[in-house]
Amino acid sequence: MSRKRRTLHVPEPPARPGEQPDFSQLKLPKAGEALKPAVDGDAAEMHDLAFSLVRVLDDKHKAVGDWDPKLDAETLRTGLRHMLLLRIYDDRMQTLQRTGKLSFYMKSLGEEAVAIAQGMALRDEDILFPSYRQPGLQLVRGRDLVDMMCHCISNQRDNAKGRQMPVHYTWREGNFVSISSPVGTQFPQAVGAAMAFAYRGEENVAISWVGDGTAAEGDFHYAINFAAVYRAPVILNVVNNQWAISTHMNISIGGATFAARGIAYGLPSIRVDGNDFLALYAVTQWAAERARQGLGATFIEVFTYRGEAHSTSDDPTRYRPKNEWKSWPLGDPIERLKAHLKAIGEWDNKKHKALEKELNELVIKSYKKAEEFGTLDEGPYPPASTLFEDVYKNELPHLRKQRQQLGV
Amino acid sequence: MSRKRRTLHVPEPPARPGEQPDFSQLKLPKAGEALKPAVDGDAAEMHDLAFSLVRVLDDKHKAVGDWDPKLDAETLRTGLRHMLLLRIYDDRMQTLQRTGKLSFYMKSLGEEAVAIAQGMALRDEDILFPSYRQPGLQLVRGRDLVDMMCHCISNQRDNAKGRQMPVHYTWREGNFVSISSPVGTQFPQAVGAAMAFAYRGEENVAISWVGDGTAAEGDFHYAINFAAVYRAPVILNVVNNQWAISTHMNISIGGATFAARGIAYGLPSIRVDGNDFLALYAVTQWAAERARQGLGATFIEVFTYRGEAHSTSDDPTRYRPKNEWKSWPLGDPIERLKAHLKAIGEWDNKKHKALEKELNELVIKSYKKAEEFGTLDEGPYPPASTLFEDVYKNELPHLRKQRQQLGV
Amino acid sequence: MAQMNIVQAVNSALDTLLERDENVVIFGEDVGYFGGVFRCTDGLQAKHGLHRVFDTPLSEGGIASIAIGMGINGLRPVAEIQFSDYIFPAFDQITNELAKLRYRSGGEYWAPVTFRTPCGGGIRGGHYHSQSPEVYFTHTPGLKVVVVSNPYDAKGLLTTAVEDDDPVIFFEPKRLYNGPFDGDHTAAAKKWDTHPGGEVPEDYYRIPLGEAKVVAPGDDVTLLAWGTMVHVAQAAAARSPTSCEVIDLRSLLPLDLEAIVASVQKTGRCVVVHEAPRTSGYGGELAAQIMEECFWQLEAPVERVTGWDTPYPHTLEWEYFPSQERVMEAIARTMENN
Amino acid sequence: MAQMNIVQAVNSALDTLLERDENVVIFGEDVGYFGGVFRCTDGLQAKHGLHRVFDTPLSEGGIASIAIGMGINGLRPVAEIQFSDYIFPAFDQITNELAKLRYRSGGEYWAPVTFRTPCGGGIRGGHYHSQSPEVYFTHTPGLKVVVVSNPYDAKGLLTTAVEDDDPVIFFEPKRLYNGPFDGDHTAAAKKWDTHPGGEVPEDYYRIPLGEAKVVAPGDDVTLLAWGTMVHVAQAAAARSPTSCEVIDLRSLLPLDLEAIVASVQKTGRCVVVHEAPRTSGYGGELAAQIMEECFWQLEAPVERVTGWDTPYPHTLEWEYFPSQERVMEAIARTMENN
Ligand SMILES: Cc1ncc(C[n+]2csc(CCOP(=O)(O)OP(=O)(O)O)c2C)c(N)n1
Ligand SMILES: Cc1ncc(C[n+]2csc(CCOP(=O)(O)OP(=O)(O)O)c2C)c(N)n1
Ligand SMILES: [Mg+2]
Ligand SMILES: [Mg+2]
Repeated sequence: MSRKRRTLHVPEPPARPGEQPDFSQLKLPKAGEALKPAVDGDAAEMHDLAFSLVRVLDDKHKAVGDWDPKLDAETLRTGLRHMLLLRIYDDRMQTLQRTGKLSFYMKSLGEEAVAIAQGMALRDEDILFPSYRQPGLQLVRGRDLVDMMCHCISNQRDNAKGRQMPVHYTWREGNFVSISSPVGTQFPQAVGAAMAFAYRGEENVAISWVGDGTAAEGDFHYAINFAAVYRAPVILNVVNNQWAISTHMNISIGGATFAARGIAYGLPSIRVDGNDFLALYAVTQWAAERARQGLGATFIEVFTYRGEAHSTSDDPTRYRPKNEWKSWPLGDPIERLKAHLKAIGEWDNKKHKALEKELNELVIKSYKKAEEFGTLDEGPYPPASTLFEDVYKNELPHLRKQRQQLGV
Repeated sequence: MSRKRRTLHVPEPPARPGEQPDFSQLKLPKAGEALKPAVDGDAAEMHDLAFSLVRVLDDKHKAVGDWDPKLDAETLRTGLRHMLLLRIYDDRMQTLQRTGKLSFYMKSLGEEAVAIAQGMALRDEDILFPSYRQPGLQLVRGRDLVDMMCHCISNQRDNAKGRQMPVHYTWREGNFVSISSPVGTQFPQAVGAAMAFAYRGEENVAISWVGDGTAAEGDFHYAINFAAVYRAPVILNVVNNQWAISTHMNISIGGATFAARGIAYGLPSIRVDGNDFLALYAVTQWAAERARQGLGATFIEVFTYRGEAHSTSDDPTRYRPKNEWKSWPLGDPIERLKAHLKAIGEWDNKKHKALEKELNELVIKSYKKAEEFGTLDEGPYPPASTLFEDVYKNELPHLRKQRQQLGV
Repeated sequence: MAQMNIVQAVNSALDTLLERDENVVIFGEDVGYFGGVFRCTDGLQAKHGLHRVFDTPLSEGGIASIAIGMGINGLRPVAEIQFSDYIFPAFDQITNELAKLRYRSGGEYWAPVTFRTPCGGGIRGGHYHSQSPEVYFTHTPGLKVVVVSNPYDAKGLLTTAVEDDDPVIFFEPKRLYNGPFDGDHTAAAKKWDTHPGGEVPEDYYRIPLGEAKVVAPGDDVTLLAWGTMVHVAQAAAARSPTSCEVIDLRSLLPLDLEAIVASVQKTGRCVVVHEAPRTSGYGGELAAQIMEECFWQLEAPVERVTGWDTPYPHTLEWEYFPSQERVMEAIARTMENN
Repeated sequence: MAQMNIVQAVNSALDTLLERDENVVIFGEDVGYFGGVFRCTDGLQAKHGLHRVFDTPLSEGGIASIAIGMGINGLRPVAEIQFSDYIFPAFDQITNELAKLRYRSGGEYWAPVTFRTPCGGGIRGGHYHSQSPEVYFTHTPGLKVVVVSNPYDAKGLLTTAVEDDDPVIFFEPKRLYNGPFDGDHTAAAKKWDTHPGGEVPEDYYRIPLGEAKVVAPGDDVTLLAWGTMVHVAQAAAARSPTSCEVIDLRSLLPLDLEAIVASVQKTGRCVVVHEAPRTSGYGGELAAQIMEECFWQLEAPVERVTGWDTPYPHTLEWEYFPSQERVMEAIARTMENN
């Protein structure tokens, strides 16, 4: 391995446009292989979990191993429904963005299980600090699609009052904290929220997500360090979808795994197959239970692949092979859960088709309804006077003056 | 270990004023126990080194094990001399501070080996990004004490032109980069400097130090992450002296060791006895050699104890047991190296006394000389016009105007 | 009523707030067991418990972000930034997150966080223990900004700041902690017991944000100042042959524009004094607003006496620190235009 | 000469700099293989090599700090901050380190770093893709601050900025990348080929920092602007019945005070236009300096047309964005005082 250096080393991804996708370096443990420690196990004894990969669904679509959460079919079907709805919703919104109905959009394609499985493993009182890539949490908690759409098309019913770009949802009723664009800032905030639960002696947990790219921000370090020091009841997830816009994870990670970063702070640190609904559910449930018992934070690397462009502002064929997602060995979370449900005799193609149809109609109907409250181009928008609201709890004199200057 | 939480967990140190010092939780491996990997070894195979402790000097003051750097007696005596000089210099300056000759001072007591041994294991072309706790590096590289003192007493010959508080040395000739008070900022800067070496294909290394407290800053994370990604020829040290002003390391670290943080980024990560001159020298030499061979960064936790107050602004008896340092099992780096030199028949008490006397005189003589260039209270100071120099390379018009307004 | 210095007044405010509201939590570097490097939280951990007053890792960004998360989740955090020079690692969390949270969420979320932080120079702290970064925060919509100048105000304003549901950056000029300081560093140090602001009620009271205080009435020139500079301005006013009205702004945002305008319309002249560098300091904003509001009454341009546009020096501190003499010269200059 | 937009002009400047000086290195998020989210570094990695133009981890603080270290060790780094809204995680490294390095080391150390960063709104970017944080940096001694308004200036100023041994924060208004924009969002988008600034030499050239440019001569009111607002001001001036002199400041620090004073002494009236929030924006500083320098010539208070003191909205962007109409009203107001 010794070699004289000649100039700066800059890592590159395994393949670029025009080349064949290459996942040959990937080591994928078999489903069921990773051991499941007791919820109150000693973090120092679990290091393996940070270098392995928790998987429950095997090649034959069966649930295997200690991590199988043994969910009933109803729960699994609900998960499938949410994931499917998310995908259909995403497709529709992205299409609408292309026709100018939204100023911007971002999909969860290929990562639907993250928000859905993890969200389902939690309680409604648990507080969510998502990134822009987990809108699916709202579906789990039953948010009305019309409200989500009204935000995305920036009309007068946008509960964020038109202050942010689409997909920057906020939903207090659902304990879904306002998303902000600066990546990573929510991660240590979640730790603070968790500390507040602990302070009051409540059993709830806080949970947050950042991307593989975002793990390089200082906020990442603050979160994991403070979480460890105060044993905050928080679940900290790095969703490693291998890309940060055009930047491959090889530029984000010097070596080891993202999960290994949790070890460094003495946290239980688990690497999990992010396209395996059951594995994600199980790991999250384990972490939540640990937190509720007062045993502190868990760090999770969710290993997945970003199936779509970063956002509608971006063209991934400029920086990665076109068919990379198709070559991705961990597959499609929806297909995998569907196959599992079929394998256990709880689902079939006909039901699936019917569900797709139902959800498609729901999305279309919801969108029609949403447009009744206004559109991006035509309005009605929130009234201009709202521009000056919510800067402070009460309007300050200089803002009153400015509002009057605008004549509203 | 399961327990229902009642309120927020806040870690505490093992002992507070009025209590007995308590190091019973400390696990100290024996000298010679830690294995020494090949310089080009695989970082993933060295995780043990982050949880162990590299020690060379054993209880009988002999150098043992693979990490023994096998230094000749002359080098060891030079090390002893530098450490002793640093301590005498520190004592003198602190005393002078008490009499108002300096506005502020900070000692290295108990940590002298860090700057001296690590500094000696490097080459003069290697660039240093120290914290305020490694002034000893200047002694290794032969800086004139008078110059150091002129900075500390803020007179007209202060090469920093009176811009900073004492102990914020800068010394370009010695490749010693200007120290700044915001802690940790130098850590990732060192990585940038190392990248510049790599860029030009030079063999030099950059090295930086932060404290245990400082490891919580975002800069810490930037440094270690960028160092890993670009395989920068840098040595990143956390000097864990267990205290950050009044804050015990239990508040800084959630679990594991500081060294474990390097593992998380795929770096060779070594925990070393910071009061063992030989161990420190060996580990630094190993890391420097690795960097020179183009194999990238090494992360080192230097485990030691801050023997004195944080600075002259602080009274440690308010937050830790008075005799904690005396109970510290890894002892005093000067005593240990001295004992070793005696054990190998290269030193005796008479020589030591003589050396002490010589260095005392040197410090006193240097101080007299320094005062000739001015004192804190009486000046002469740098002329008032220097206030406006070095803000930019050339004076900008608005600064010219302000200078004229001051009439200088 | 008791005699207090600013350290004690801050401590008393925090003690009272901890008593009255169980959602108040206090944290920061060295604020717990030790009671803070300036001793402002001395004794509070012992009295109120480890979970209410605690030490944090050395990470201003971490401190700011957990404060926000706690604020979102129902607590009322009071975080200390050990020196205001060290607030910058938290700048993103403060300006992009804390300041904008209520707005961006359409009013759904907010975080009632107060940052206390010692600011300013005059203590031979050099480069990194002397800065006055207040103007950065006044340019960030969503934040309120307070700078105190005496113990009475410190307690009253801090109480209001903590109870405010908007985030407040609360500056405590460290040169004033133990006594008033009028810029004359050759004089013996004074204590607060010689100053009316040193009388502080032991009980709970509030001073509203956004109300400036006329600390010395006068007719010919208005002096605007905050923090340490209030004392420098007062001393300069006392020595000056001109009749000066000295106003302590106390809160920079919200700004008591009415009080300023009333005074300048009367005097027709104004000198703003601040320690921060001149360019884009808050003095520029005040000068602009005064011109806007009092253009026809102004007899001379608004003068600014400020720190120079250099980093804060150590040895030459008194050449940097805005002196009584410089204020007097500025007063005289405004009078020349007669 | 070639036709270029700002993206191409920036690219051309960087290309030329890479050719001429082997110490120039370029890095940032997505700037390497992909060529930047705004494509400003397109093709440069392929042409100059992986080690000279490269991607970084997503960490503005990391980017800033390695840039400083490289600068200390002999390189001339040009770092991109993907949006100026995201410069705040690097704020400490920029204000406490980069800006103060030369000063604190008595001139021994410095770091010739340039930060390029897209700023401003008008692209429906909402809260966090529209900010104009330039004033923060003008308040930080040790930094130079440039905001460009057209391709020709962009290349010439960027070249000078990178070759400058002082650190420069270089703002590129993203709304101008592909064409001039005068604030009328209902009009069809224009290209740079209709604008004289779209003519750009392919070779190396420099424009000195600190020289403002009169982009439209006039007699009765001086309009000061930078970045996108230069175009808004010009359009307003063209529509206004008043004869306006429009000045593009180009560099905010160093500031071309002479040019400003010369113009305002002539016109006696001034309107400053900027996109950033009003309070403590750079407009306040300019107003203060103009009052100081031109008090006796001013016929009306300096007017400020700015973004409101709120975060930058998404849906109501055009109610926020300083419009031609608001500029014209301000011009008219200054003329009322006659
Ligand atoms: C502080 C900050 N810097 C830069 C950006 C621009 N940006 C938005 S998303 C993104 C990439 C994020 O990648 P990752 O964290 O992997 O999340 P993913 O998009 O893959 O879910 C970047 C650079 C930002 N939003 N915030
Ligand atoms: C950014 C920043 N925050 C706070 C401080 C104040 N401060 C100076 S030293 C120190 C403690 C540092 O402790 P550690 O990192 O363990 O280093 P040690 O002093 O033990 O060598 C603190 C909090 C600072 N200088 N910079
Ligand atoms: Mg990603
Ligand atoms: Mg320490």
